[in-house]
Amino acid sequence: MVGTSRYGAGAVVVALYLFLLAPIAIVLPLSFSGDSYLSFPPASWSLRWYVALLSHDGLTGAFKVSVALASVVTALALLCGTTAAYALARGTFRGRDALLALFTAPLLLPSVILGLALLLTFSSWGLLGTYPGVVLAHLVLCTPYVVRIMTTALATLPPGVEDAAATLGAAPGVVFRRVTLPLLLPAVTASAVLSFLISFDEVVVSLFVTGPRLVTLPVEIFNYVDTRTDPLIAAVSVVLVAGTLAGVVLIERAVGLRRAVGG
Amino acid sequence: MVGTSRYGAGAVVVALYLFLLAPIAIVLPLSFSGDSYLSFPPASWSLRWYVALLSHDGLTGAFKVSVALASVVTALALLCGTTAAYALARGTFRGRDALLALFTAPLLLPSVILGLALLLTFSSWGLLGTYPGVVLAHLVLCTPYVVRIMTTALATLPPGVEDAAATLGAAPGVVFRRVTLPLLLPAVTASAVLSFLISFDEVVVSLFVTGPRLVTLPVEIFNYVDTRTDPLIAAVSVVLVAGTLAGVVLIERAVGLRRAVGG
Amino acid sequence: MTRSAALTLRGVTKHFGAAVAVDGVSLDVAPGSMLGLLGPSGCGKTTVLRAIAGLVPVTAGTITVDGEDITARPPHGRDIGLVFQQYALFPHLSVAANVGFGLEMRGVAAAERRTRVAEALAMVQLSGLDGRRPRELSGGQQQRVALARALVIRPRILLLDEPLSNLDARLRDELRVEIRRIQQRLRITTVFVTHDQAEALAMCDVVGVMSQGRVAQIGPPAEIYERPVSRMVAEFVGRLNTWPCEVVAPGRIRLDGREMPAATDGVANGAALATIRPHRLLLGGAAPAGALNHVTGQVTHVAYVGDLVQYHVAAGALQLRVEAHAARHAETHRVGDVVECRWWPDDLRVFGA
Amino acid sequence: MTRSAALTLRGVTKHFGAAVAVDGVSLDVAPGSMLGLLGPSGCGKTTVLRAIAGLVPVTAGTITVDGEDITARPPHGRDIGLVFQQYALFPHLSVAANVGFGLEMRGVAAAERRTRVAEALAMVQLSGLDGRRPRELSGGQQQRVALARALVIRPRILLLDEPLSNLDARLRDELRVEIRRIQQRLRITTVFVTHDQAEALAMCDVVGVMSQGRVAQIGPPAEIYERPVSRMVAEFVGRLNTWPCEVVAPGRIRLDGREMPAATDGVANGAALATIRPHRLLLGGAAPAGALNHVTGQVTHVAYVGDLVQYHVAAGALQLRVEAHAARHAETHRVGDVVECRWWPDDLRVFGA
Repeated sequence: MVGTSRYGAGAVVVALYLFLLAPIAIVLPLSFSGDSYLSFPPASWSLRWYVALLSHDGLTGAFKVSVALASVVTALALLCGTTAAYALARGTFRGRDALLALFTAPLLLPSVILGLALLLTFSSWGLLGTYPGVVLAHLVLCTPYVVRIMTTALATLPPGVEDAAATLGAAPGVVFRRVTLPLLLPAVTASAVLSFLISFDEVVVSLFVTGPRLVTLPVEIFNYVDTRTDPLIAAVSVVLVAGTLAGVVLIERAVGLRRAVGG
Repeated sequence: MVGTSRYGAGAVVVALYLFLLAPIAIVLPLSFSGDSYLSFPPASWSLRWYVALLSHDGLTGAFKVSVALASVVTALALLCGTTAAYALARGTFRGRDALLALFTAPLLLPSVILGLALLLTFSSWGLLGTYPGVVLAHLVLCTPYVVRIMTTALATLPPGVEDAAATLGAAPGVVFRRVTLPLLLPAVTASAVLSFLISFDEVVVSLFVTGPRLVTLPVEIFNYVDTRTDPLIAAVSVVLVAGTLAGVVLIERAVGLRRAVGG
Repeated sequence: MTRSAALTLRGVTKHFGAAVAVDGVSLDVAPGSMLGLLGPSGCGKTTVLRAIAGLVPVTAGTITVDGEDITARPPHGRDIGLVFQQYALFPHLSVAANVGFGLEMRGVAAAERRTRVAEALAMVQLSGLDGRRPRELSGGQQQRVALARALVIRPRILLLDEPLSNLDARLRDELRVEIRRIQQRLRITTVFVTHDQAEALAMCDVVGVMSQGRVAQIGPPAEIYERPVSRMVAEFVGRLNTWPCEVVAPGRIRLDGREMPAATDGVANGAALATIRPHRLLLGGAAPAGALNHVTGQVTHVAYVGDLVQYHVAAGALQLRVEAHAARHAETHRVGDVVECRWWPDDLRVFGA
Repeated sequence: MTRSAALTLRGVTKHFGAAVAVDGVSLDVAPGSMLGLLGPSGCGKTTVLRAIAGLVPVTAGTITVDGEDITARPPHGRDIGLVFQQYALFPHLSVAANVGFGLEMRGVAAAERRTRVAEALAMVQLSGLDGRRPRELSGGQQQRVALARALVIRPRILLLDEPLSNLDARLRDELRVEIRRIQQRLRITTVFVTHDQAEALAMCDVVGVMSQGRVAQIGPPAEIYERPVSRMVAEFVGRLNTWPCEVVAPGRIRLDGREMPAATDGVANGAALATIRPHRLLLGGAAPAGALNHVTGQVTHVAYVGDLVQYHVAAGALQLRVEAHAARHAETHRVGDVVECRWWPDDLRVFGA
């Protein structure tokens, strides 16, 4: 209520968060270390670990695997998720609300449970350890986000614009192409970025479904860290953080961060 | 636009989602299997795998470790997150919006990055492989959710009620205790449940920070699955899903699922 | 510029599940005239409008324009202009592209399109704003663009769905006059939906008052206001005193123990409700001499509203709400004054209780 | 029941960062009277109210109640009742607990609390609803509870922050009268903030019109309406015709080429604006004979609004908006009629351009 207590609380918050977020700030200097081992602050500075990263076949190969997987998953998630969201937003069929709840359910299911469930199912379907199996597993993780963002976007379309286009002589297909789709574009972008990031980062479910056979970037990083800890890892972190930030900025531009993350 | 195409889209959605969510539905019958190995549908039915689960020392021990960890983390996350949210919602200090963005940032950071960053930092702070280190790592994951839910709850308090209480003669402390807190209670419940679930389910960051030394339930499940796959795993899944569902129902009752997950 | 078309609805009915939104509405709108559909929210007026536009498929009934049955046509084949309460402009298109959208759909060549868009924008006094985005315009300007967009296609029928209710009072007054002028100049058959009785009475040639999915009364504004067929209509179109009374004979009632003449129009003998508008009650010197009903009472509340003074008068068991024009030399009364209140017998309209 | 206190503001100023929300407002509210603060949104009226309640610390100036300086007191030590636009009831408490909250804070014993809560609820005609939750009540009922909650503590000052603007027209009319009755019965010093000029004029003893953080004019309703000090005040409190004119001598102007008398009150010779309210323009037979100004023009637009007929009349270069009371036997004019329009010279008020 009173100004001073507010500033007090503000200070507490700043301190608290500097502490919690310090790890990320420490990674950047570490990645430019010229040392052969981890030490903070580094004794010398260089770009050697970035160079080492580029020439590390395991990591660059795993990076390509992850990008390919995330791209396929994102394309499929957009297709399924947007169709579903459109049907949910425009439909008036029975059980619409139940379906929407079902759609958002995987968002709350712990990934260990999803992993277990998929492991058990896929073992009977013969999908275990296959590429389609991994794609399907990632799809279960990513599609709910697409559905959620697109449902929100459809619900917050300016009221009446589609009806207005229809009364002005636009057939349903034309309405979708000329009015609905352009207005949904930011949400489509946000969905795609988020979907890509989630798939790219996924570890737990992948491990359940394929074991360590499909070496995605997170798995390879795991393997690397398991054997040694050097500034190369800091360089990997910085590259990933930069990529993620670029994605976040894209989402922010497209729909606003808070709407995408929720809240 | 036309009724029939709506129903068509609806059917597509139902089919699509039955397919995506089928895994979870398959786990339940599997867990009541009487067989010694995974087969669907099971040849016979029994509760033997639930009995086996209860007498499996590794899993029950890991369960206790996870519950203890999640409880500590939840208590601390509530404390930090609520304080921060209150300061953010009521404060008018500079950099308020930047801080809020900072708070929600970990929500979007891939867990591999967080894991790496924490690994690097903790190694210089000597927190690597320690219990406080794991707690701190989980705190970084859980607190943003608490901040988000509480910030939203504070922002959506009925307008004027706190002012009304003040004009009626309530001092600031009394206003908080008699008006603000009771109205925030649902959000506090939701934050606690969500925080608990996230900590309970966390694998990646824990593995980075402690390696497999701290055997939480997900780690133990991992180890189990690595050696064999039998209906015991289905029983574990059902127990976890039931627990999660109970939590979700609590959140739903408290603040509504959609607000908690976002969207 | 536009052809004046006749719009006819016959038994139009719309069910949403078990709920009946519109229940057998029949209407005729003469070519070039403006019909106001007036009613409280939920009365079905907007559903009727959307049914005419083809945005809501009807459960039963027919809609014809110039004798042609359009009931089964999709909205994009109806040639009907619709202006929405929330403007519904395309936010990703410029003002010119918004207005030109309907022409583009009709395959009008770019050059002619430009001319006609410019004409339409001139008509709504927005020349020069072609390149703006809708979000750069004020609410009033956005609604003008929406009007231009609906009119530029020279629709057979113009539908207005509470087009003024998102605007502030001053702008509403202004746009009200402007819409009516444009409508009269183009002689375009128009249906105007509103919940604001002043708007409907002021703008429309014919007003239909709707209630619970049905048309309660339809007629010229003065008829609706002066000779409402029910207490609901009377209350909805203006302020009203309502007192219990007893009809003792056709044209005679007993009110607060006294017999007096009143307009009973077919109400059977027995308990009934007598109603009169506050401004038809004349206080003291303001009342002309003559064979008027009258009561004597005491002023209990006075409110000065600029061009109007509102009194509450207690006369026996009756509570009277009286409104007097705050004319320049009118005497004003104060709380506690004893006043005589008169009225013309046929201003006292009686409805069945 | 309540003690009537005097409220005084002296040079109250509030800055939000660089923005000046309230700029040196001085006011006196006599014990037991009701002051209306009227103004467009953003004029600072709500900030003044919140400053009086202590919810907004002032940048400069003093606020005194009965001579006692309360400027530095926190809101819970001011003994001032506040009723909010959005009701602001405690959703987790029953109606009785809401109303009793202030008494509880004052340590009133449970038994007395019960009696006083029951009294307060009876006063706002909500007896019997004690056990309900706020969400189970209608908007009007919620606002009555809020009023009871503010009054039950017998505050020295009652503040009302647009208490009626979330209610529909009918309810607003009703509650307006009721609030005024209660205020007069309790003789409680009251400040009523509103953007609705009819509300302020009808309810308050004194009206202050605010603009851009300052009080533009303060006085009894009739004075504000009949003798506004500026065009802004004149336009804000009612409809207005505004024409450019030239002041040729004190009390004489040239309007559309003709010289005529007008109320120029100190406006210097030269270009100015002549204003007159639409209902002070008298058409044809409605105008009494006498030394009136007059112009002859043609009716261009007629709108019937039930108890009122609005005309637009074009007379030379002048556009006249005329409002005539739709009296029972008044003649009505049609578009195209040539009419004579008269007015009393001192109804034509002139402001500097």
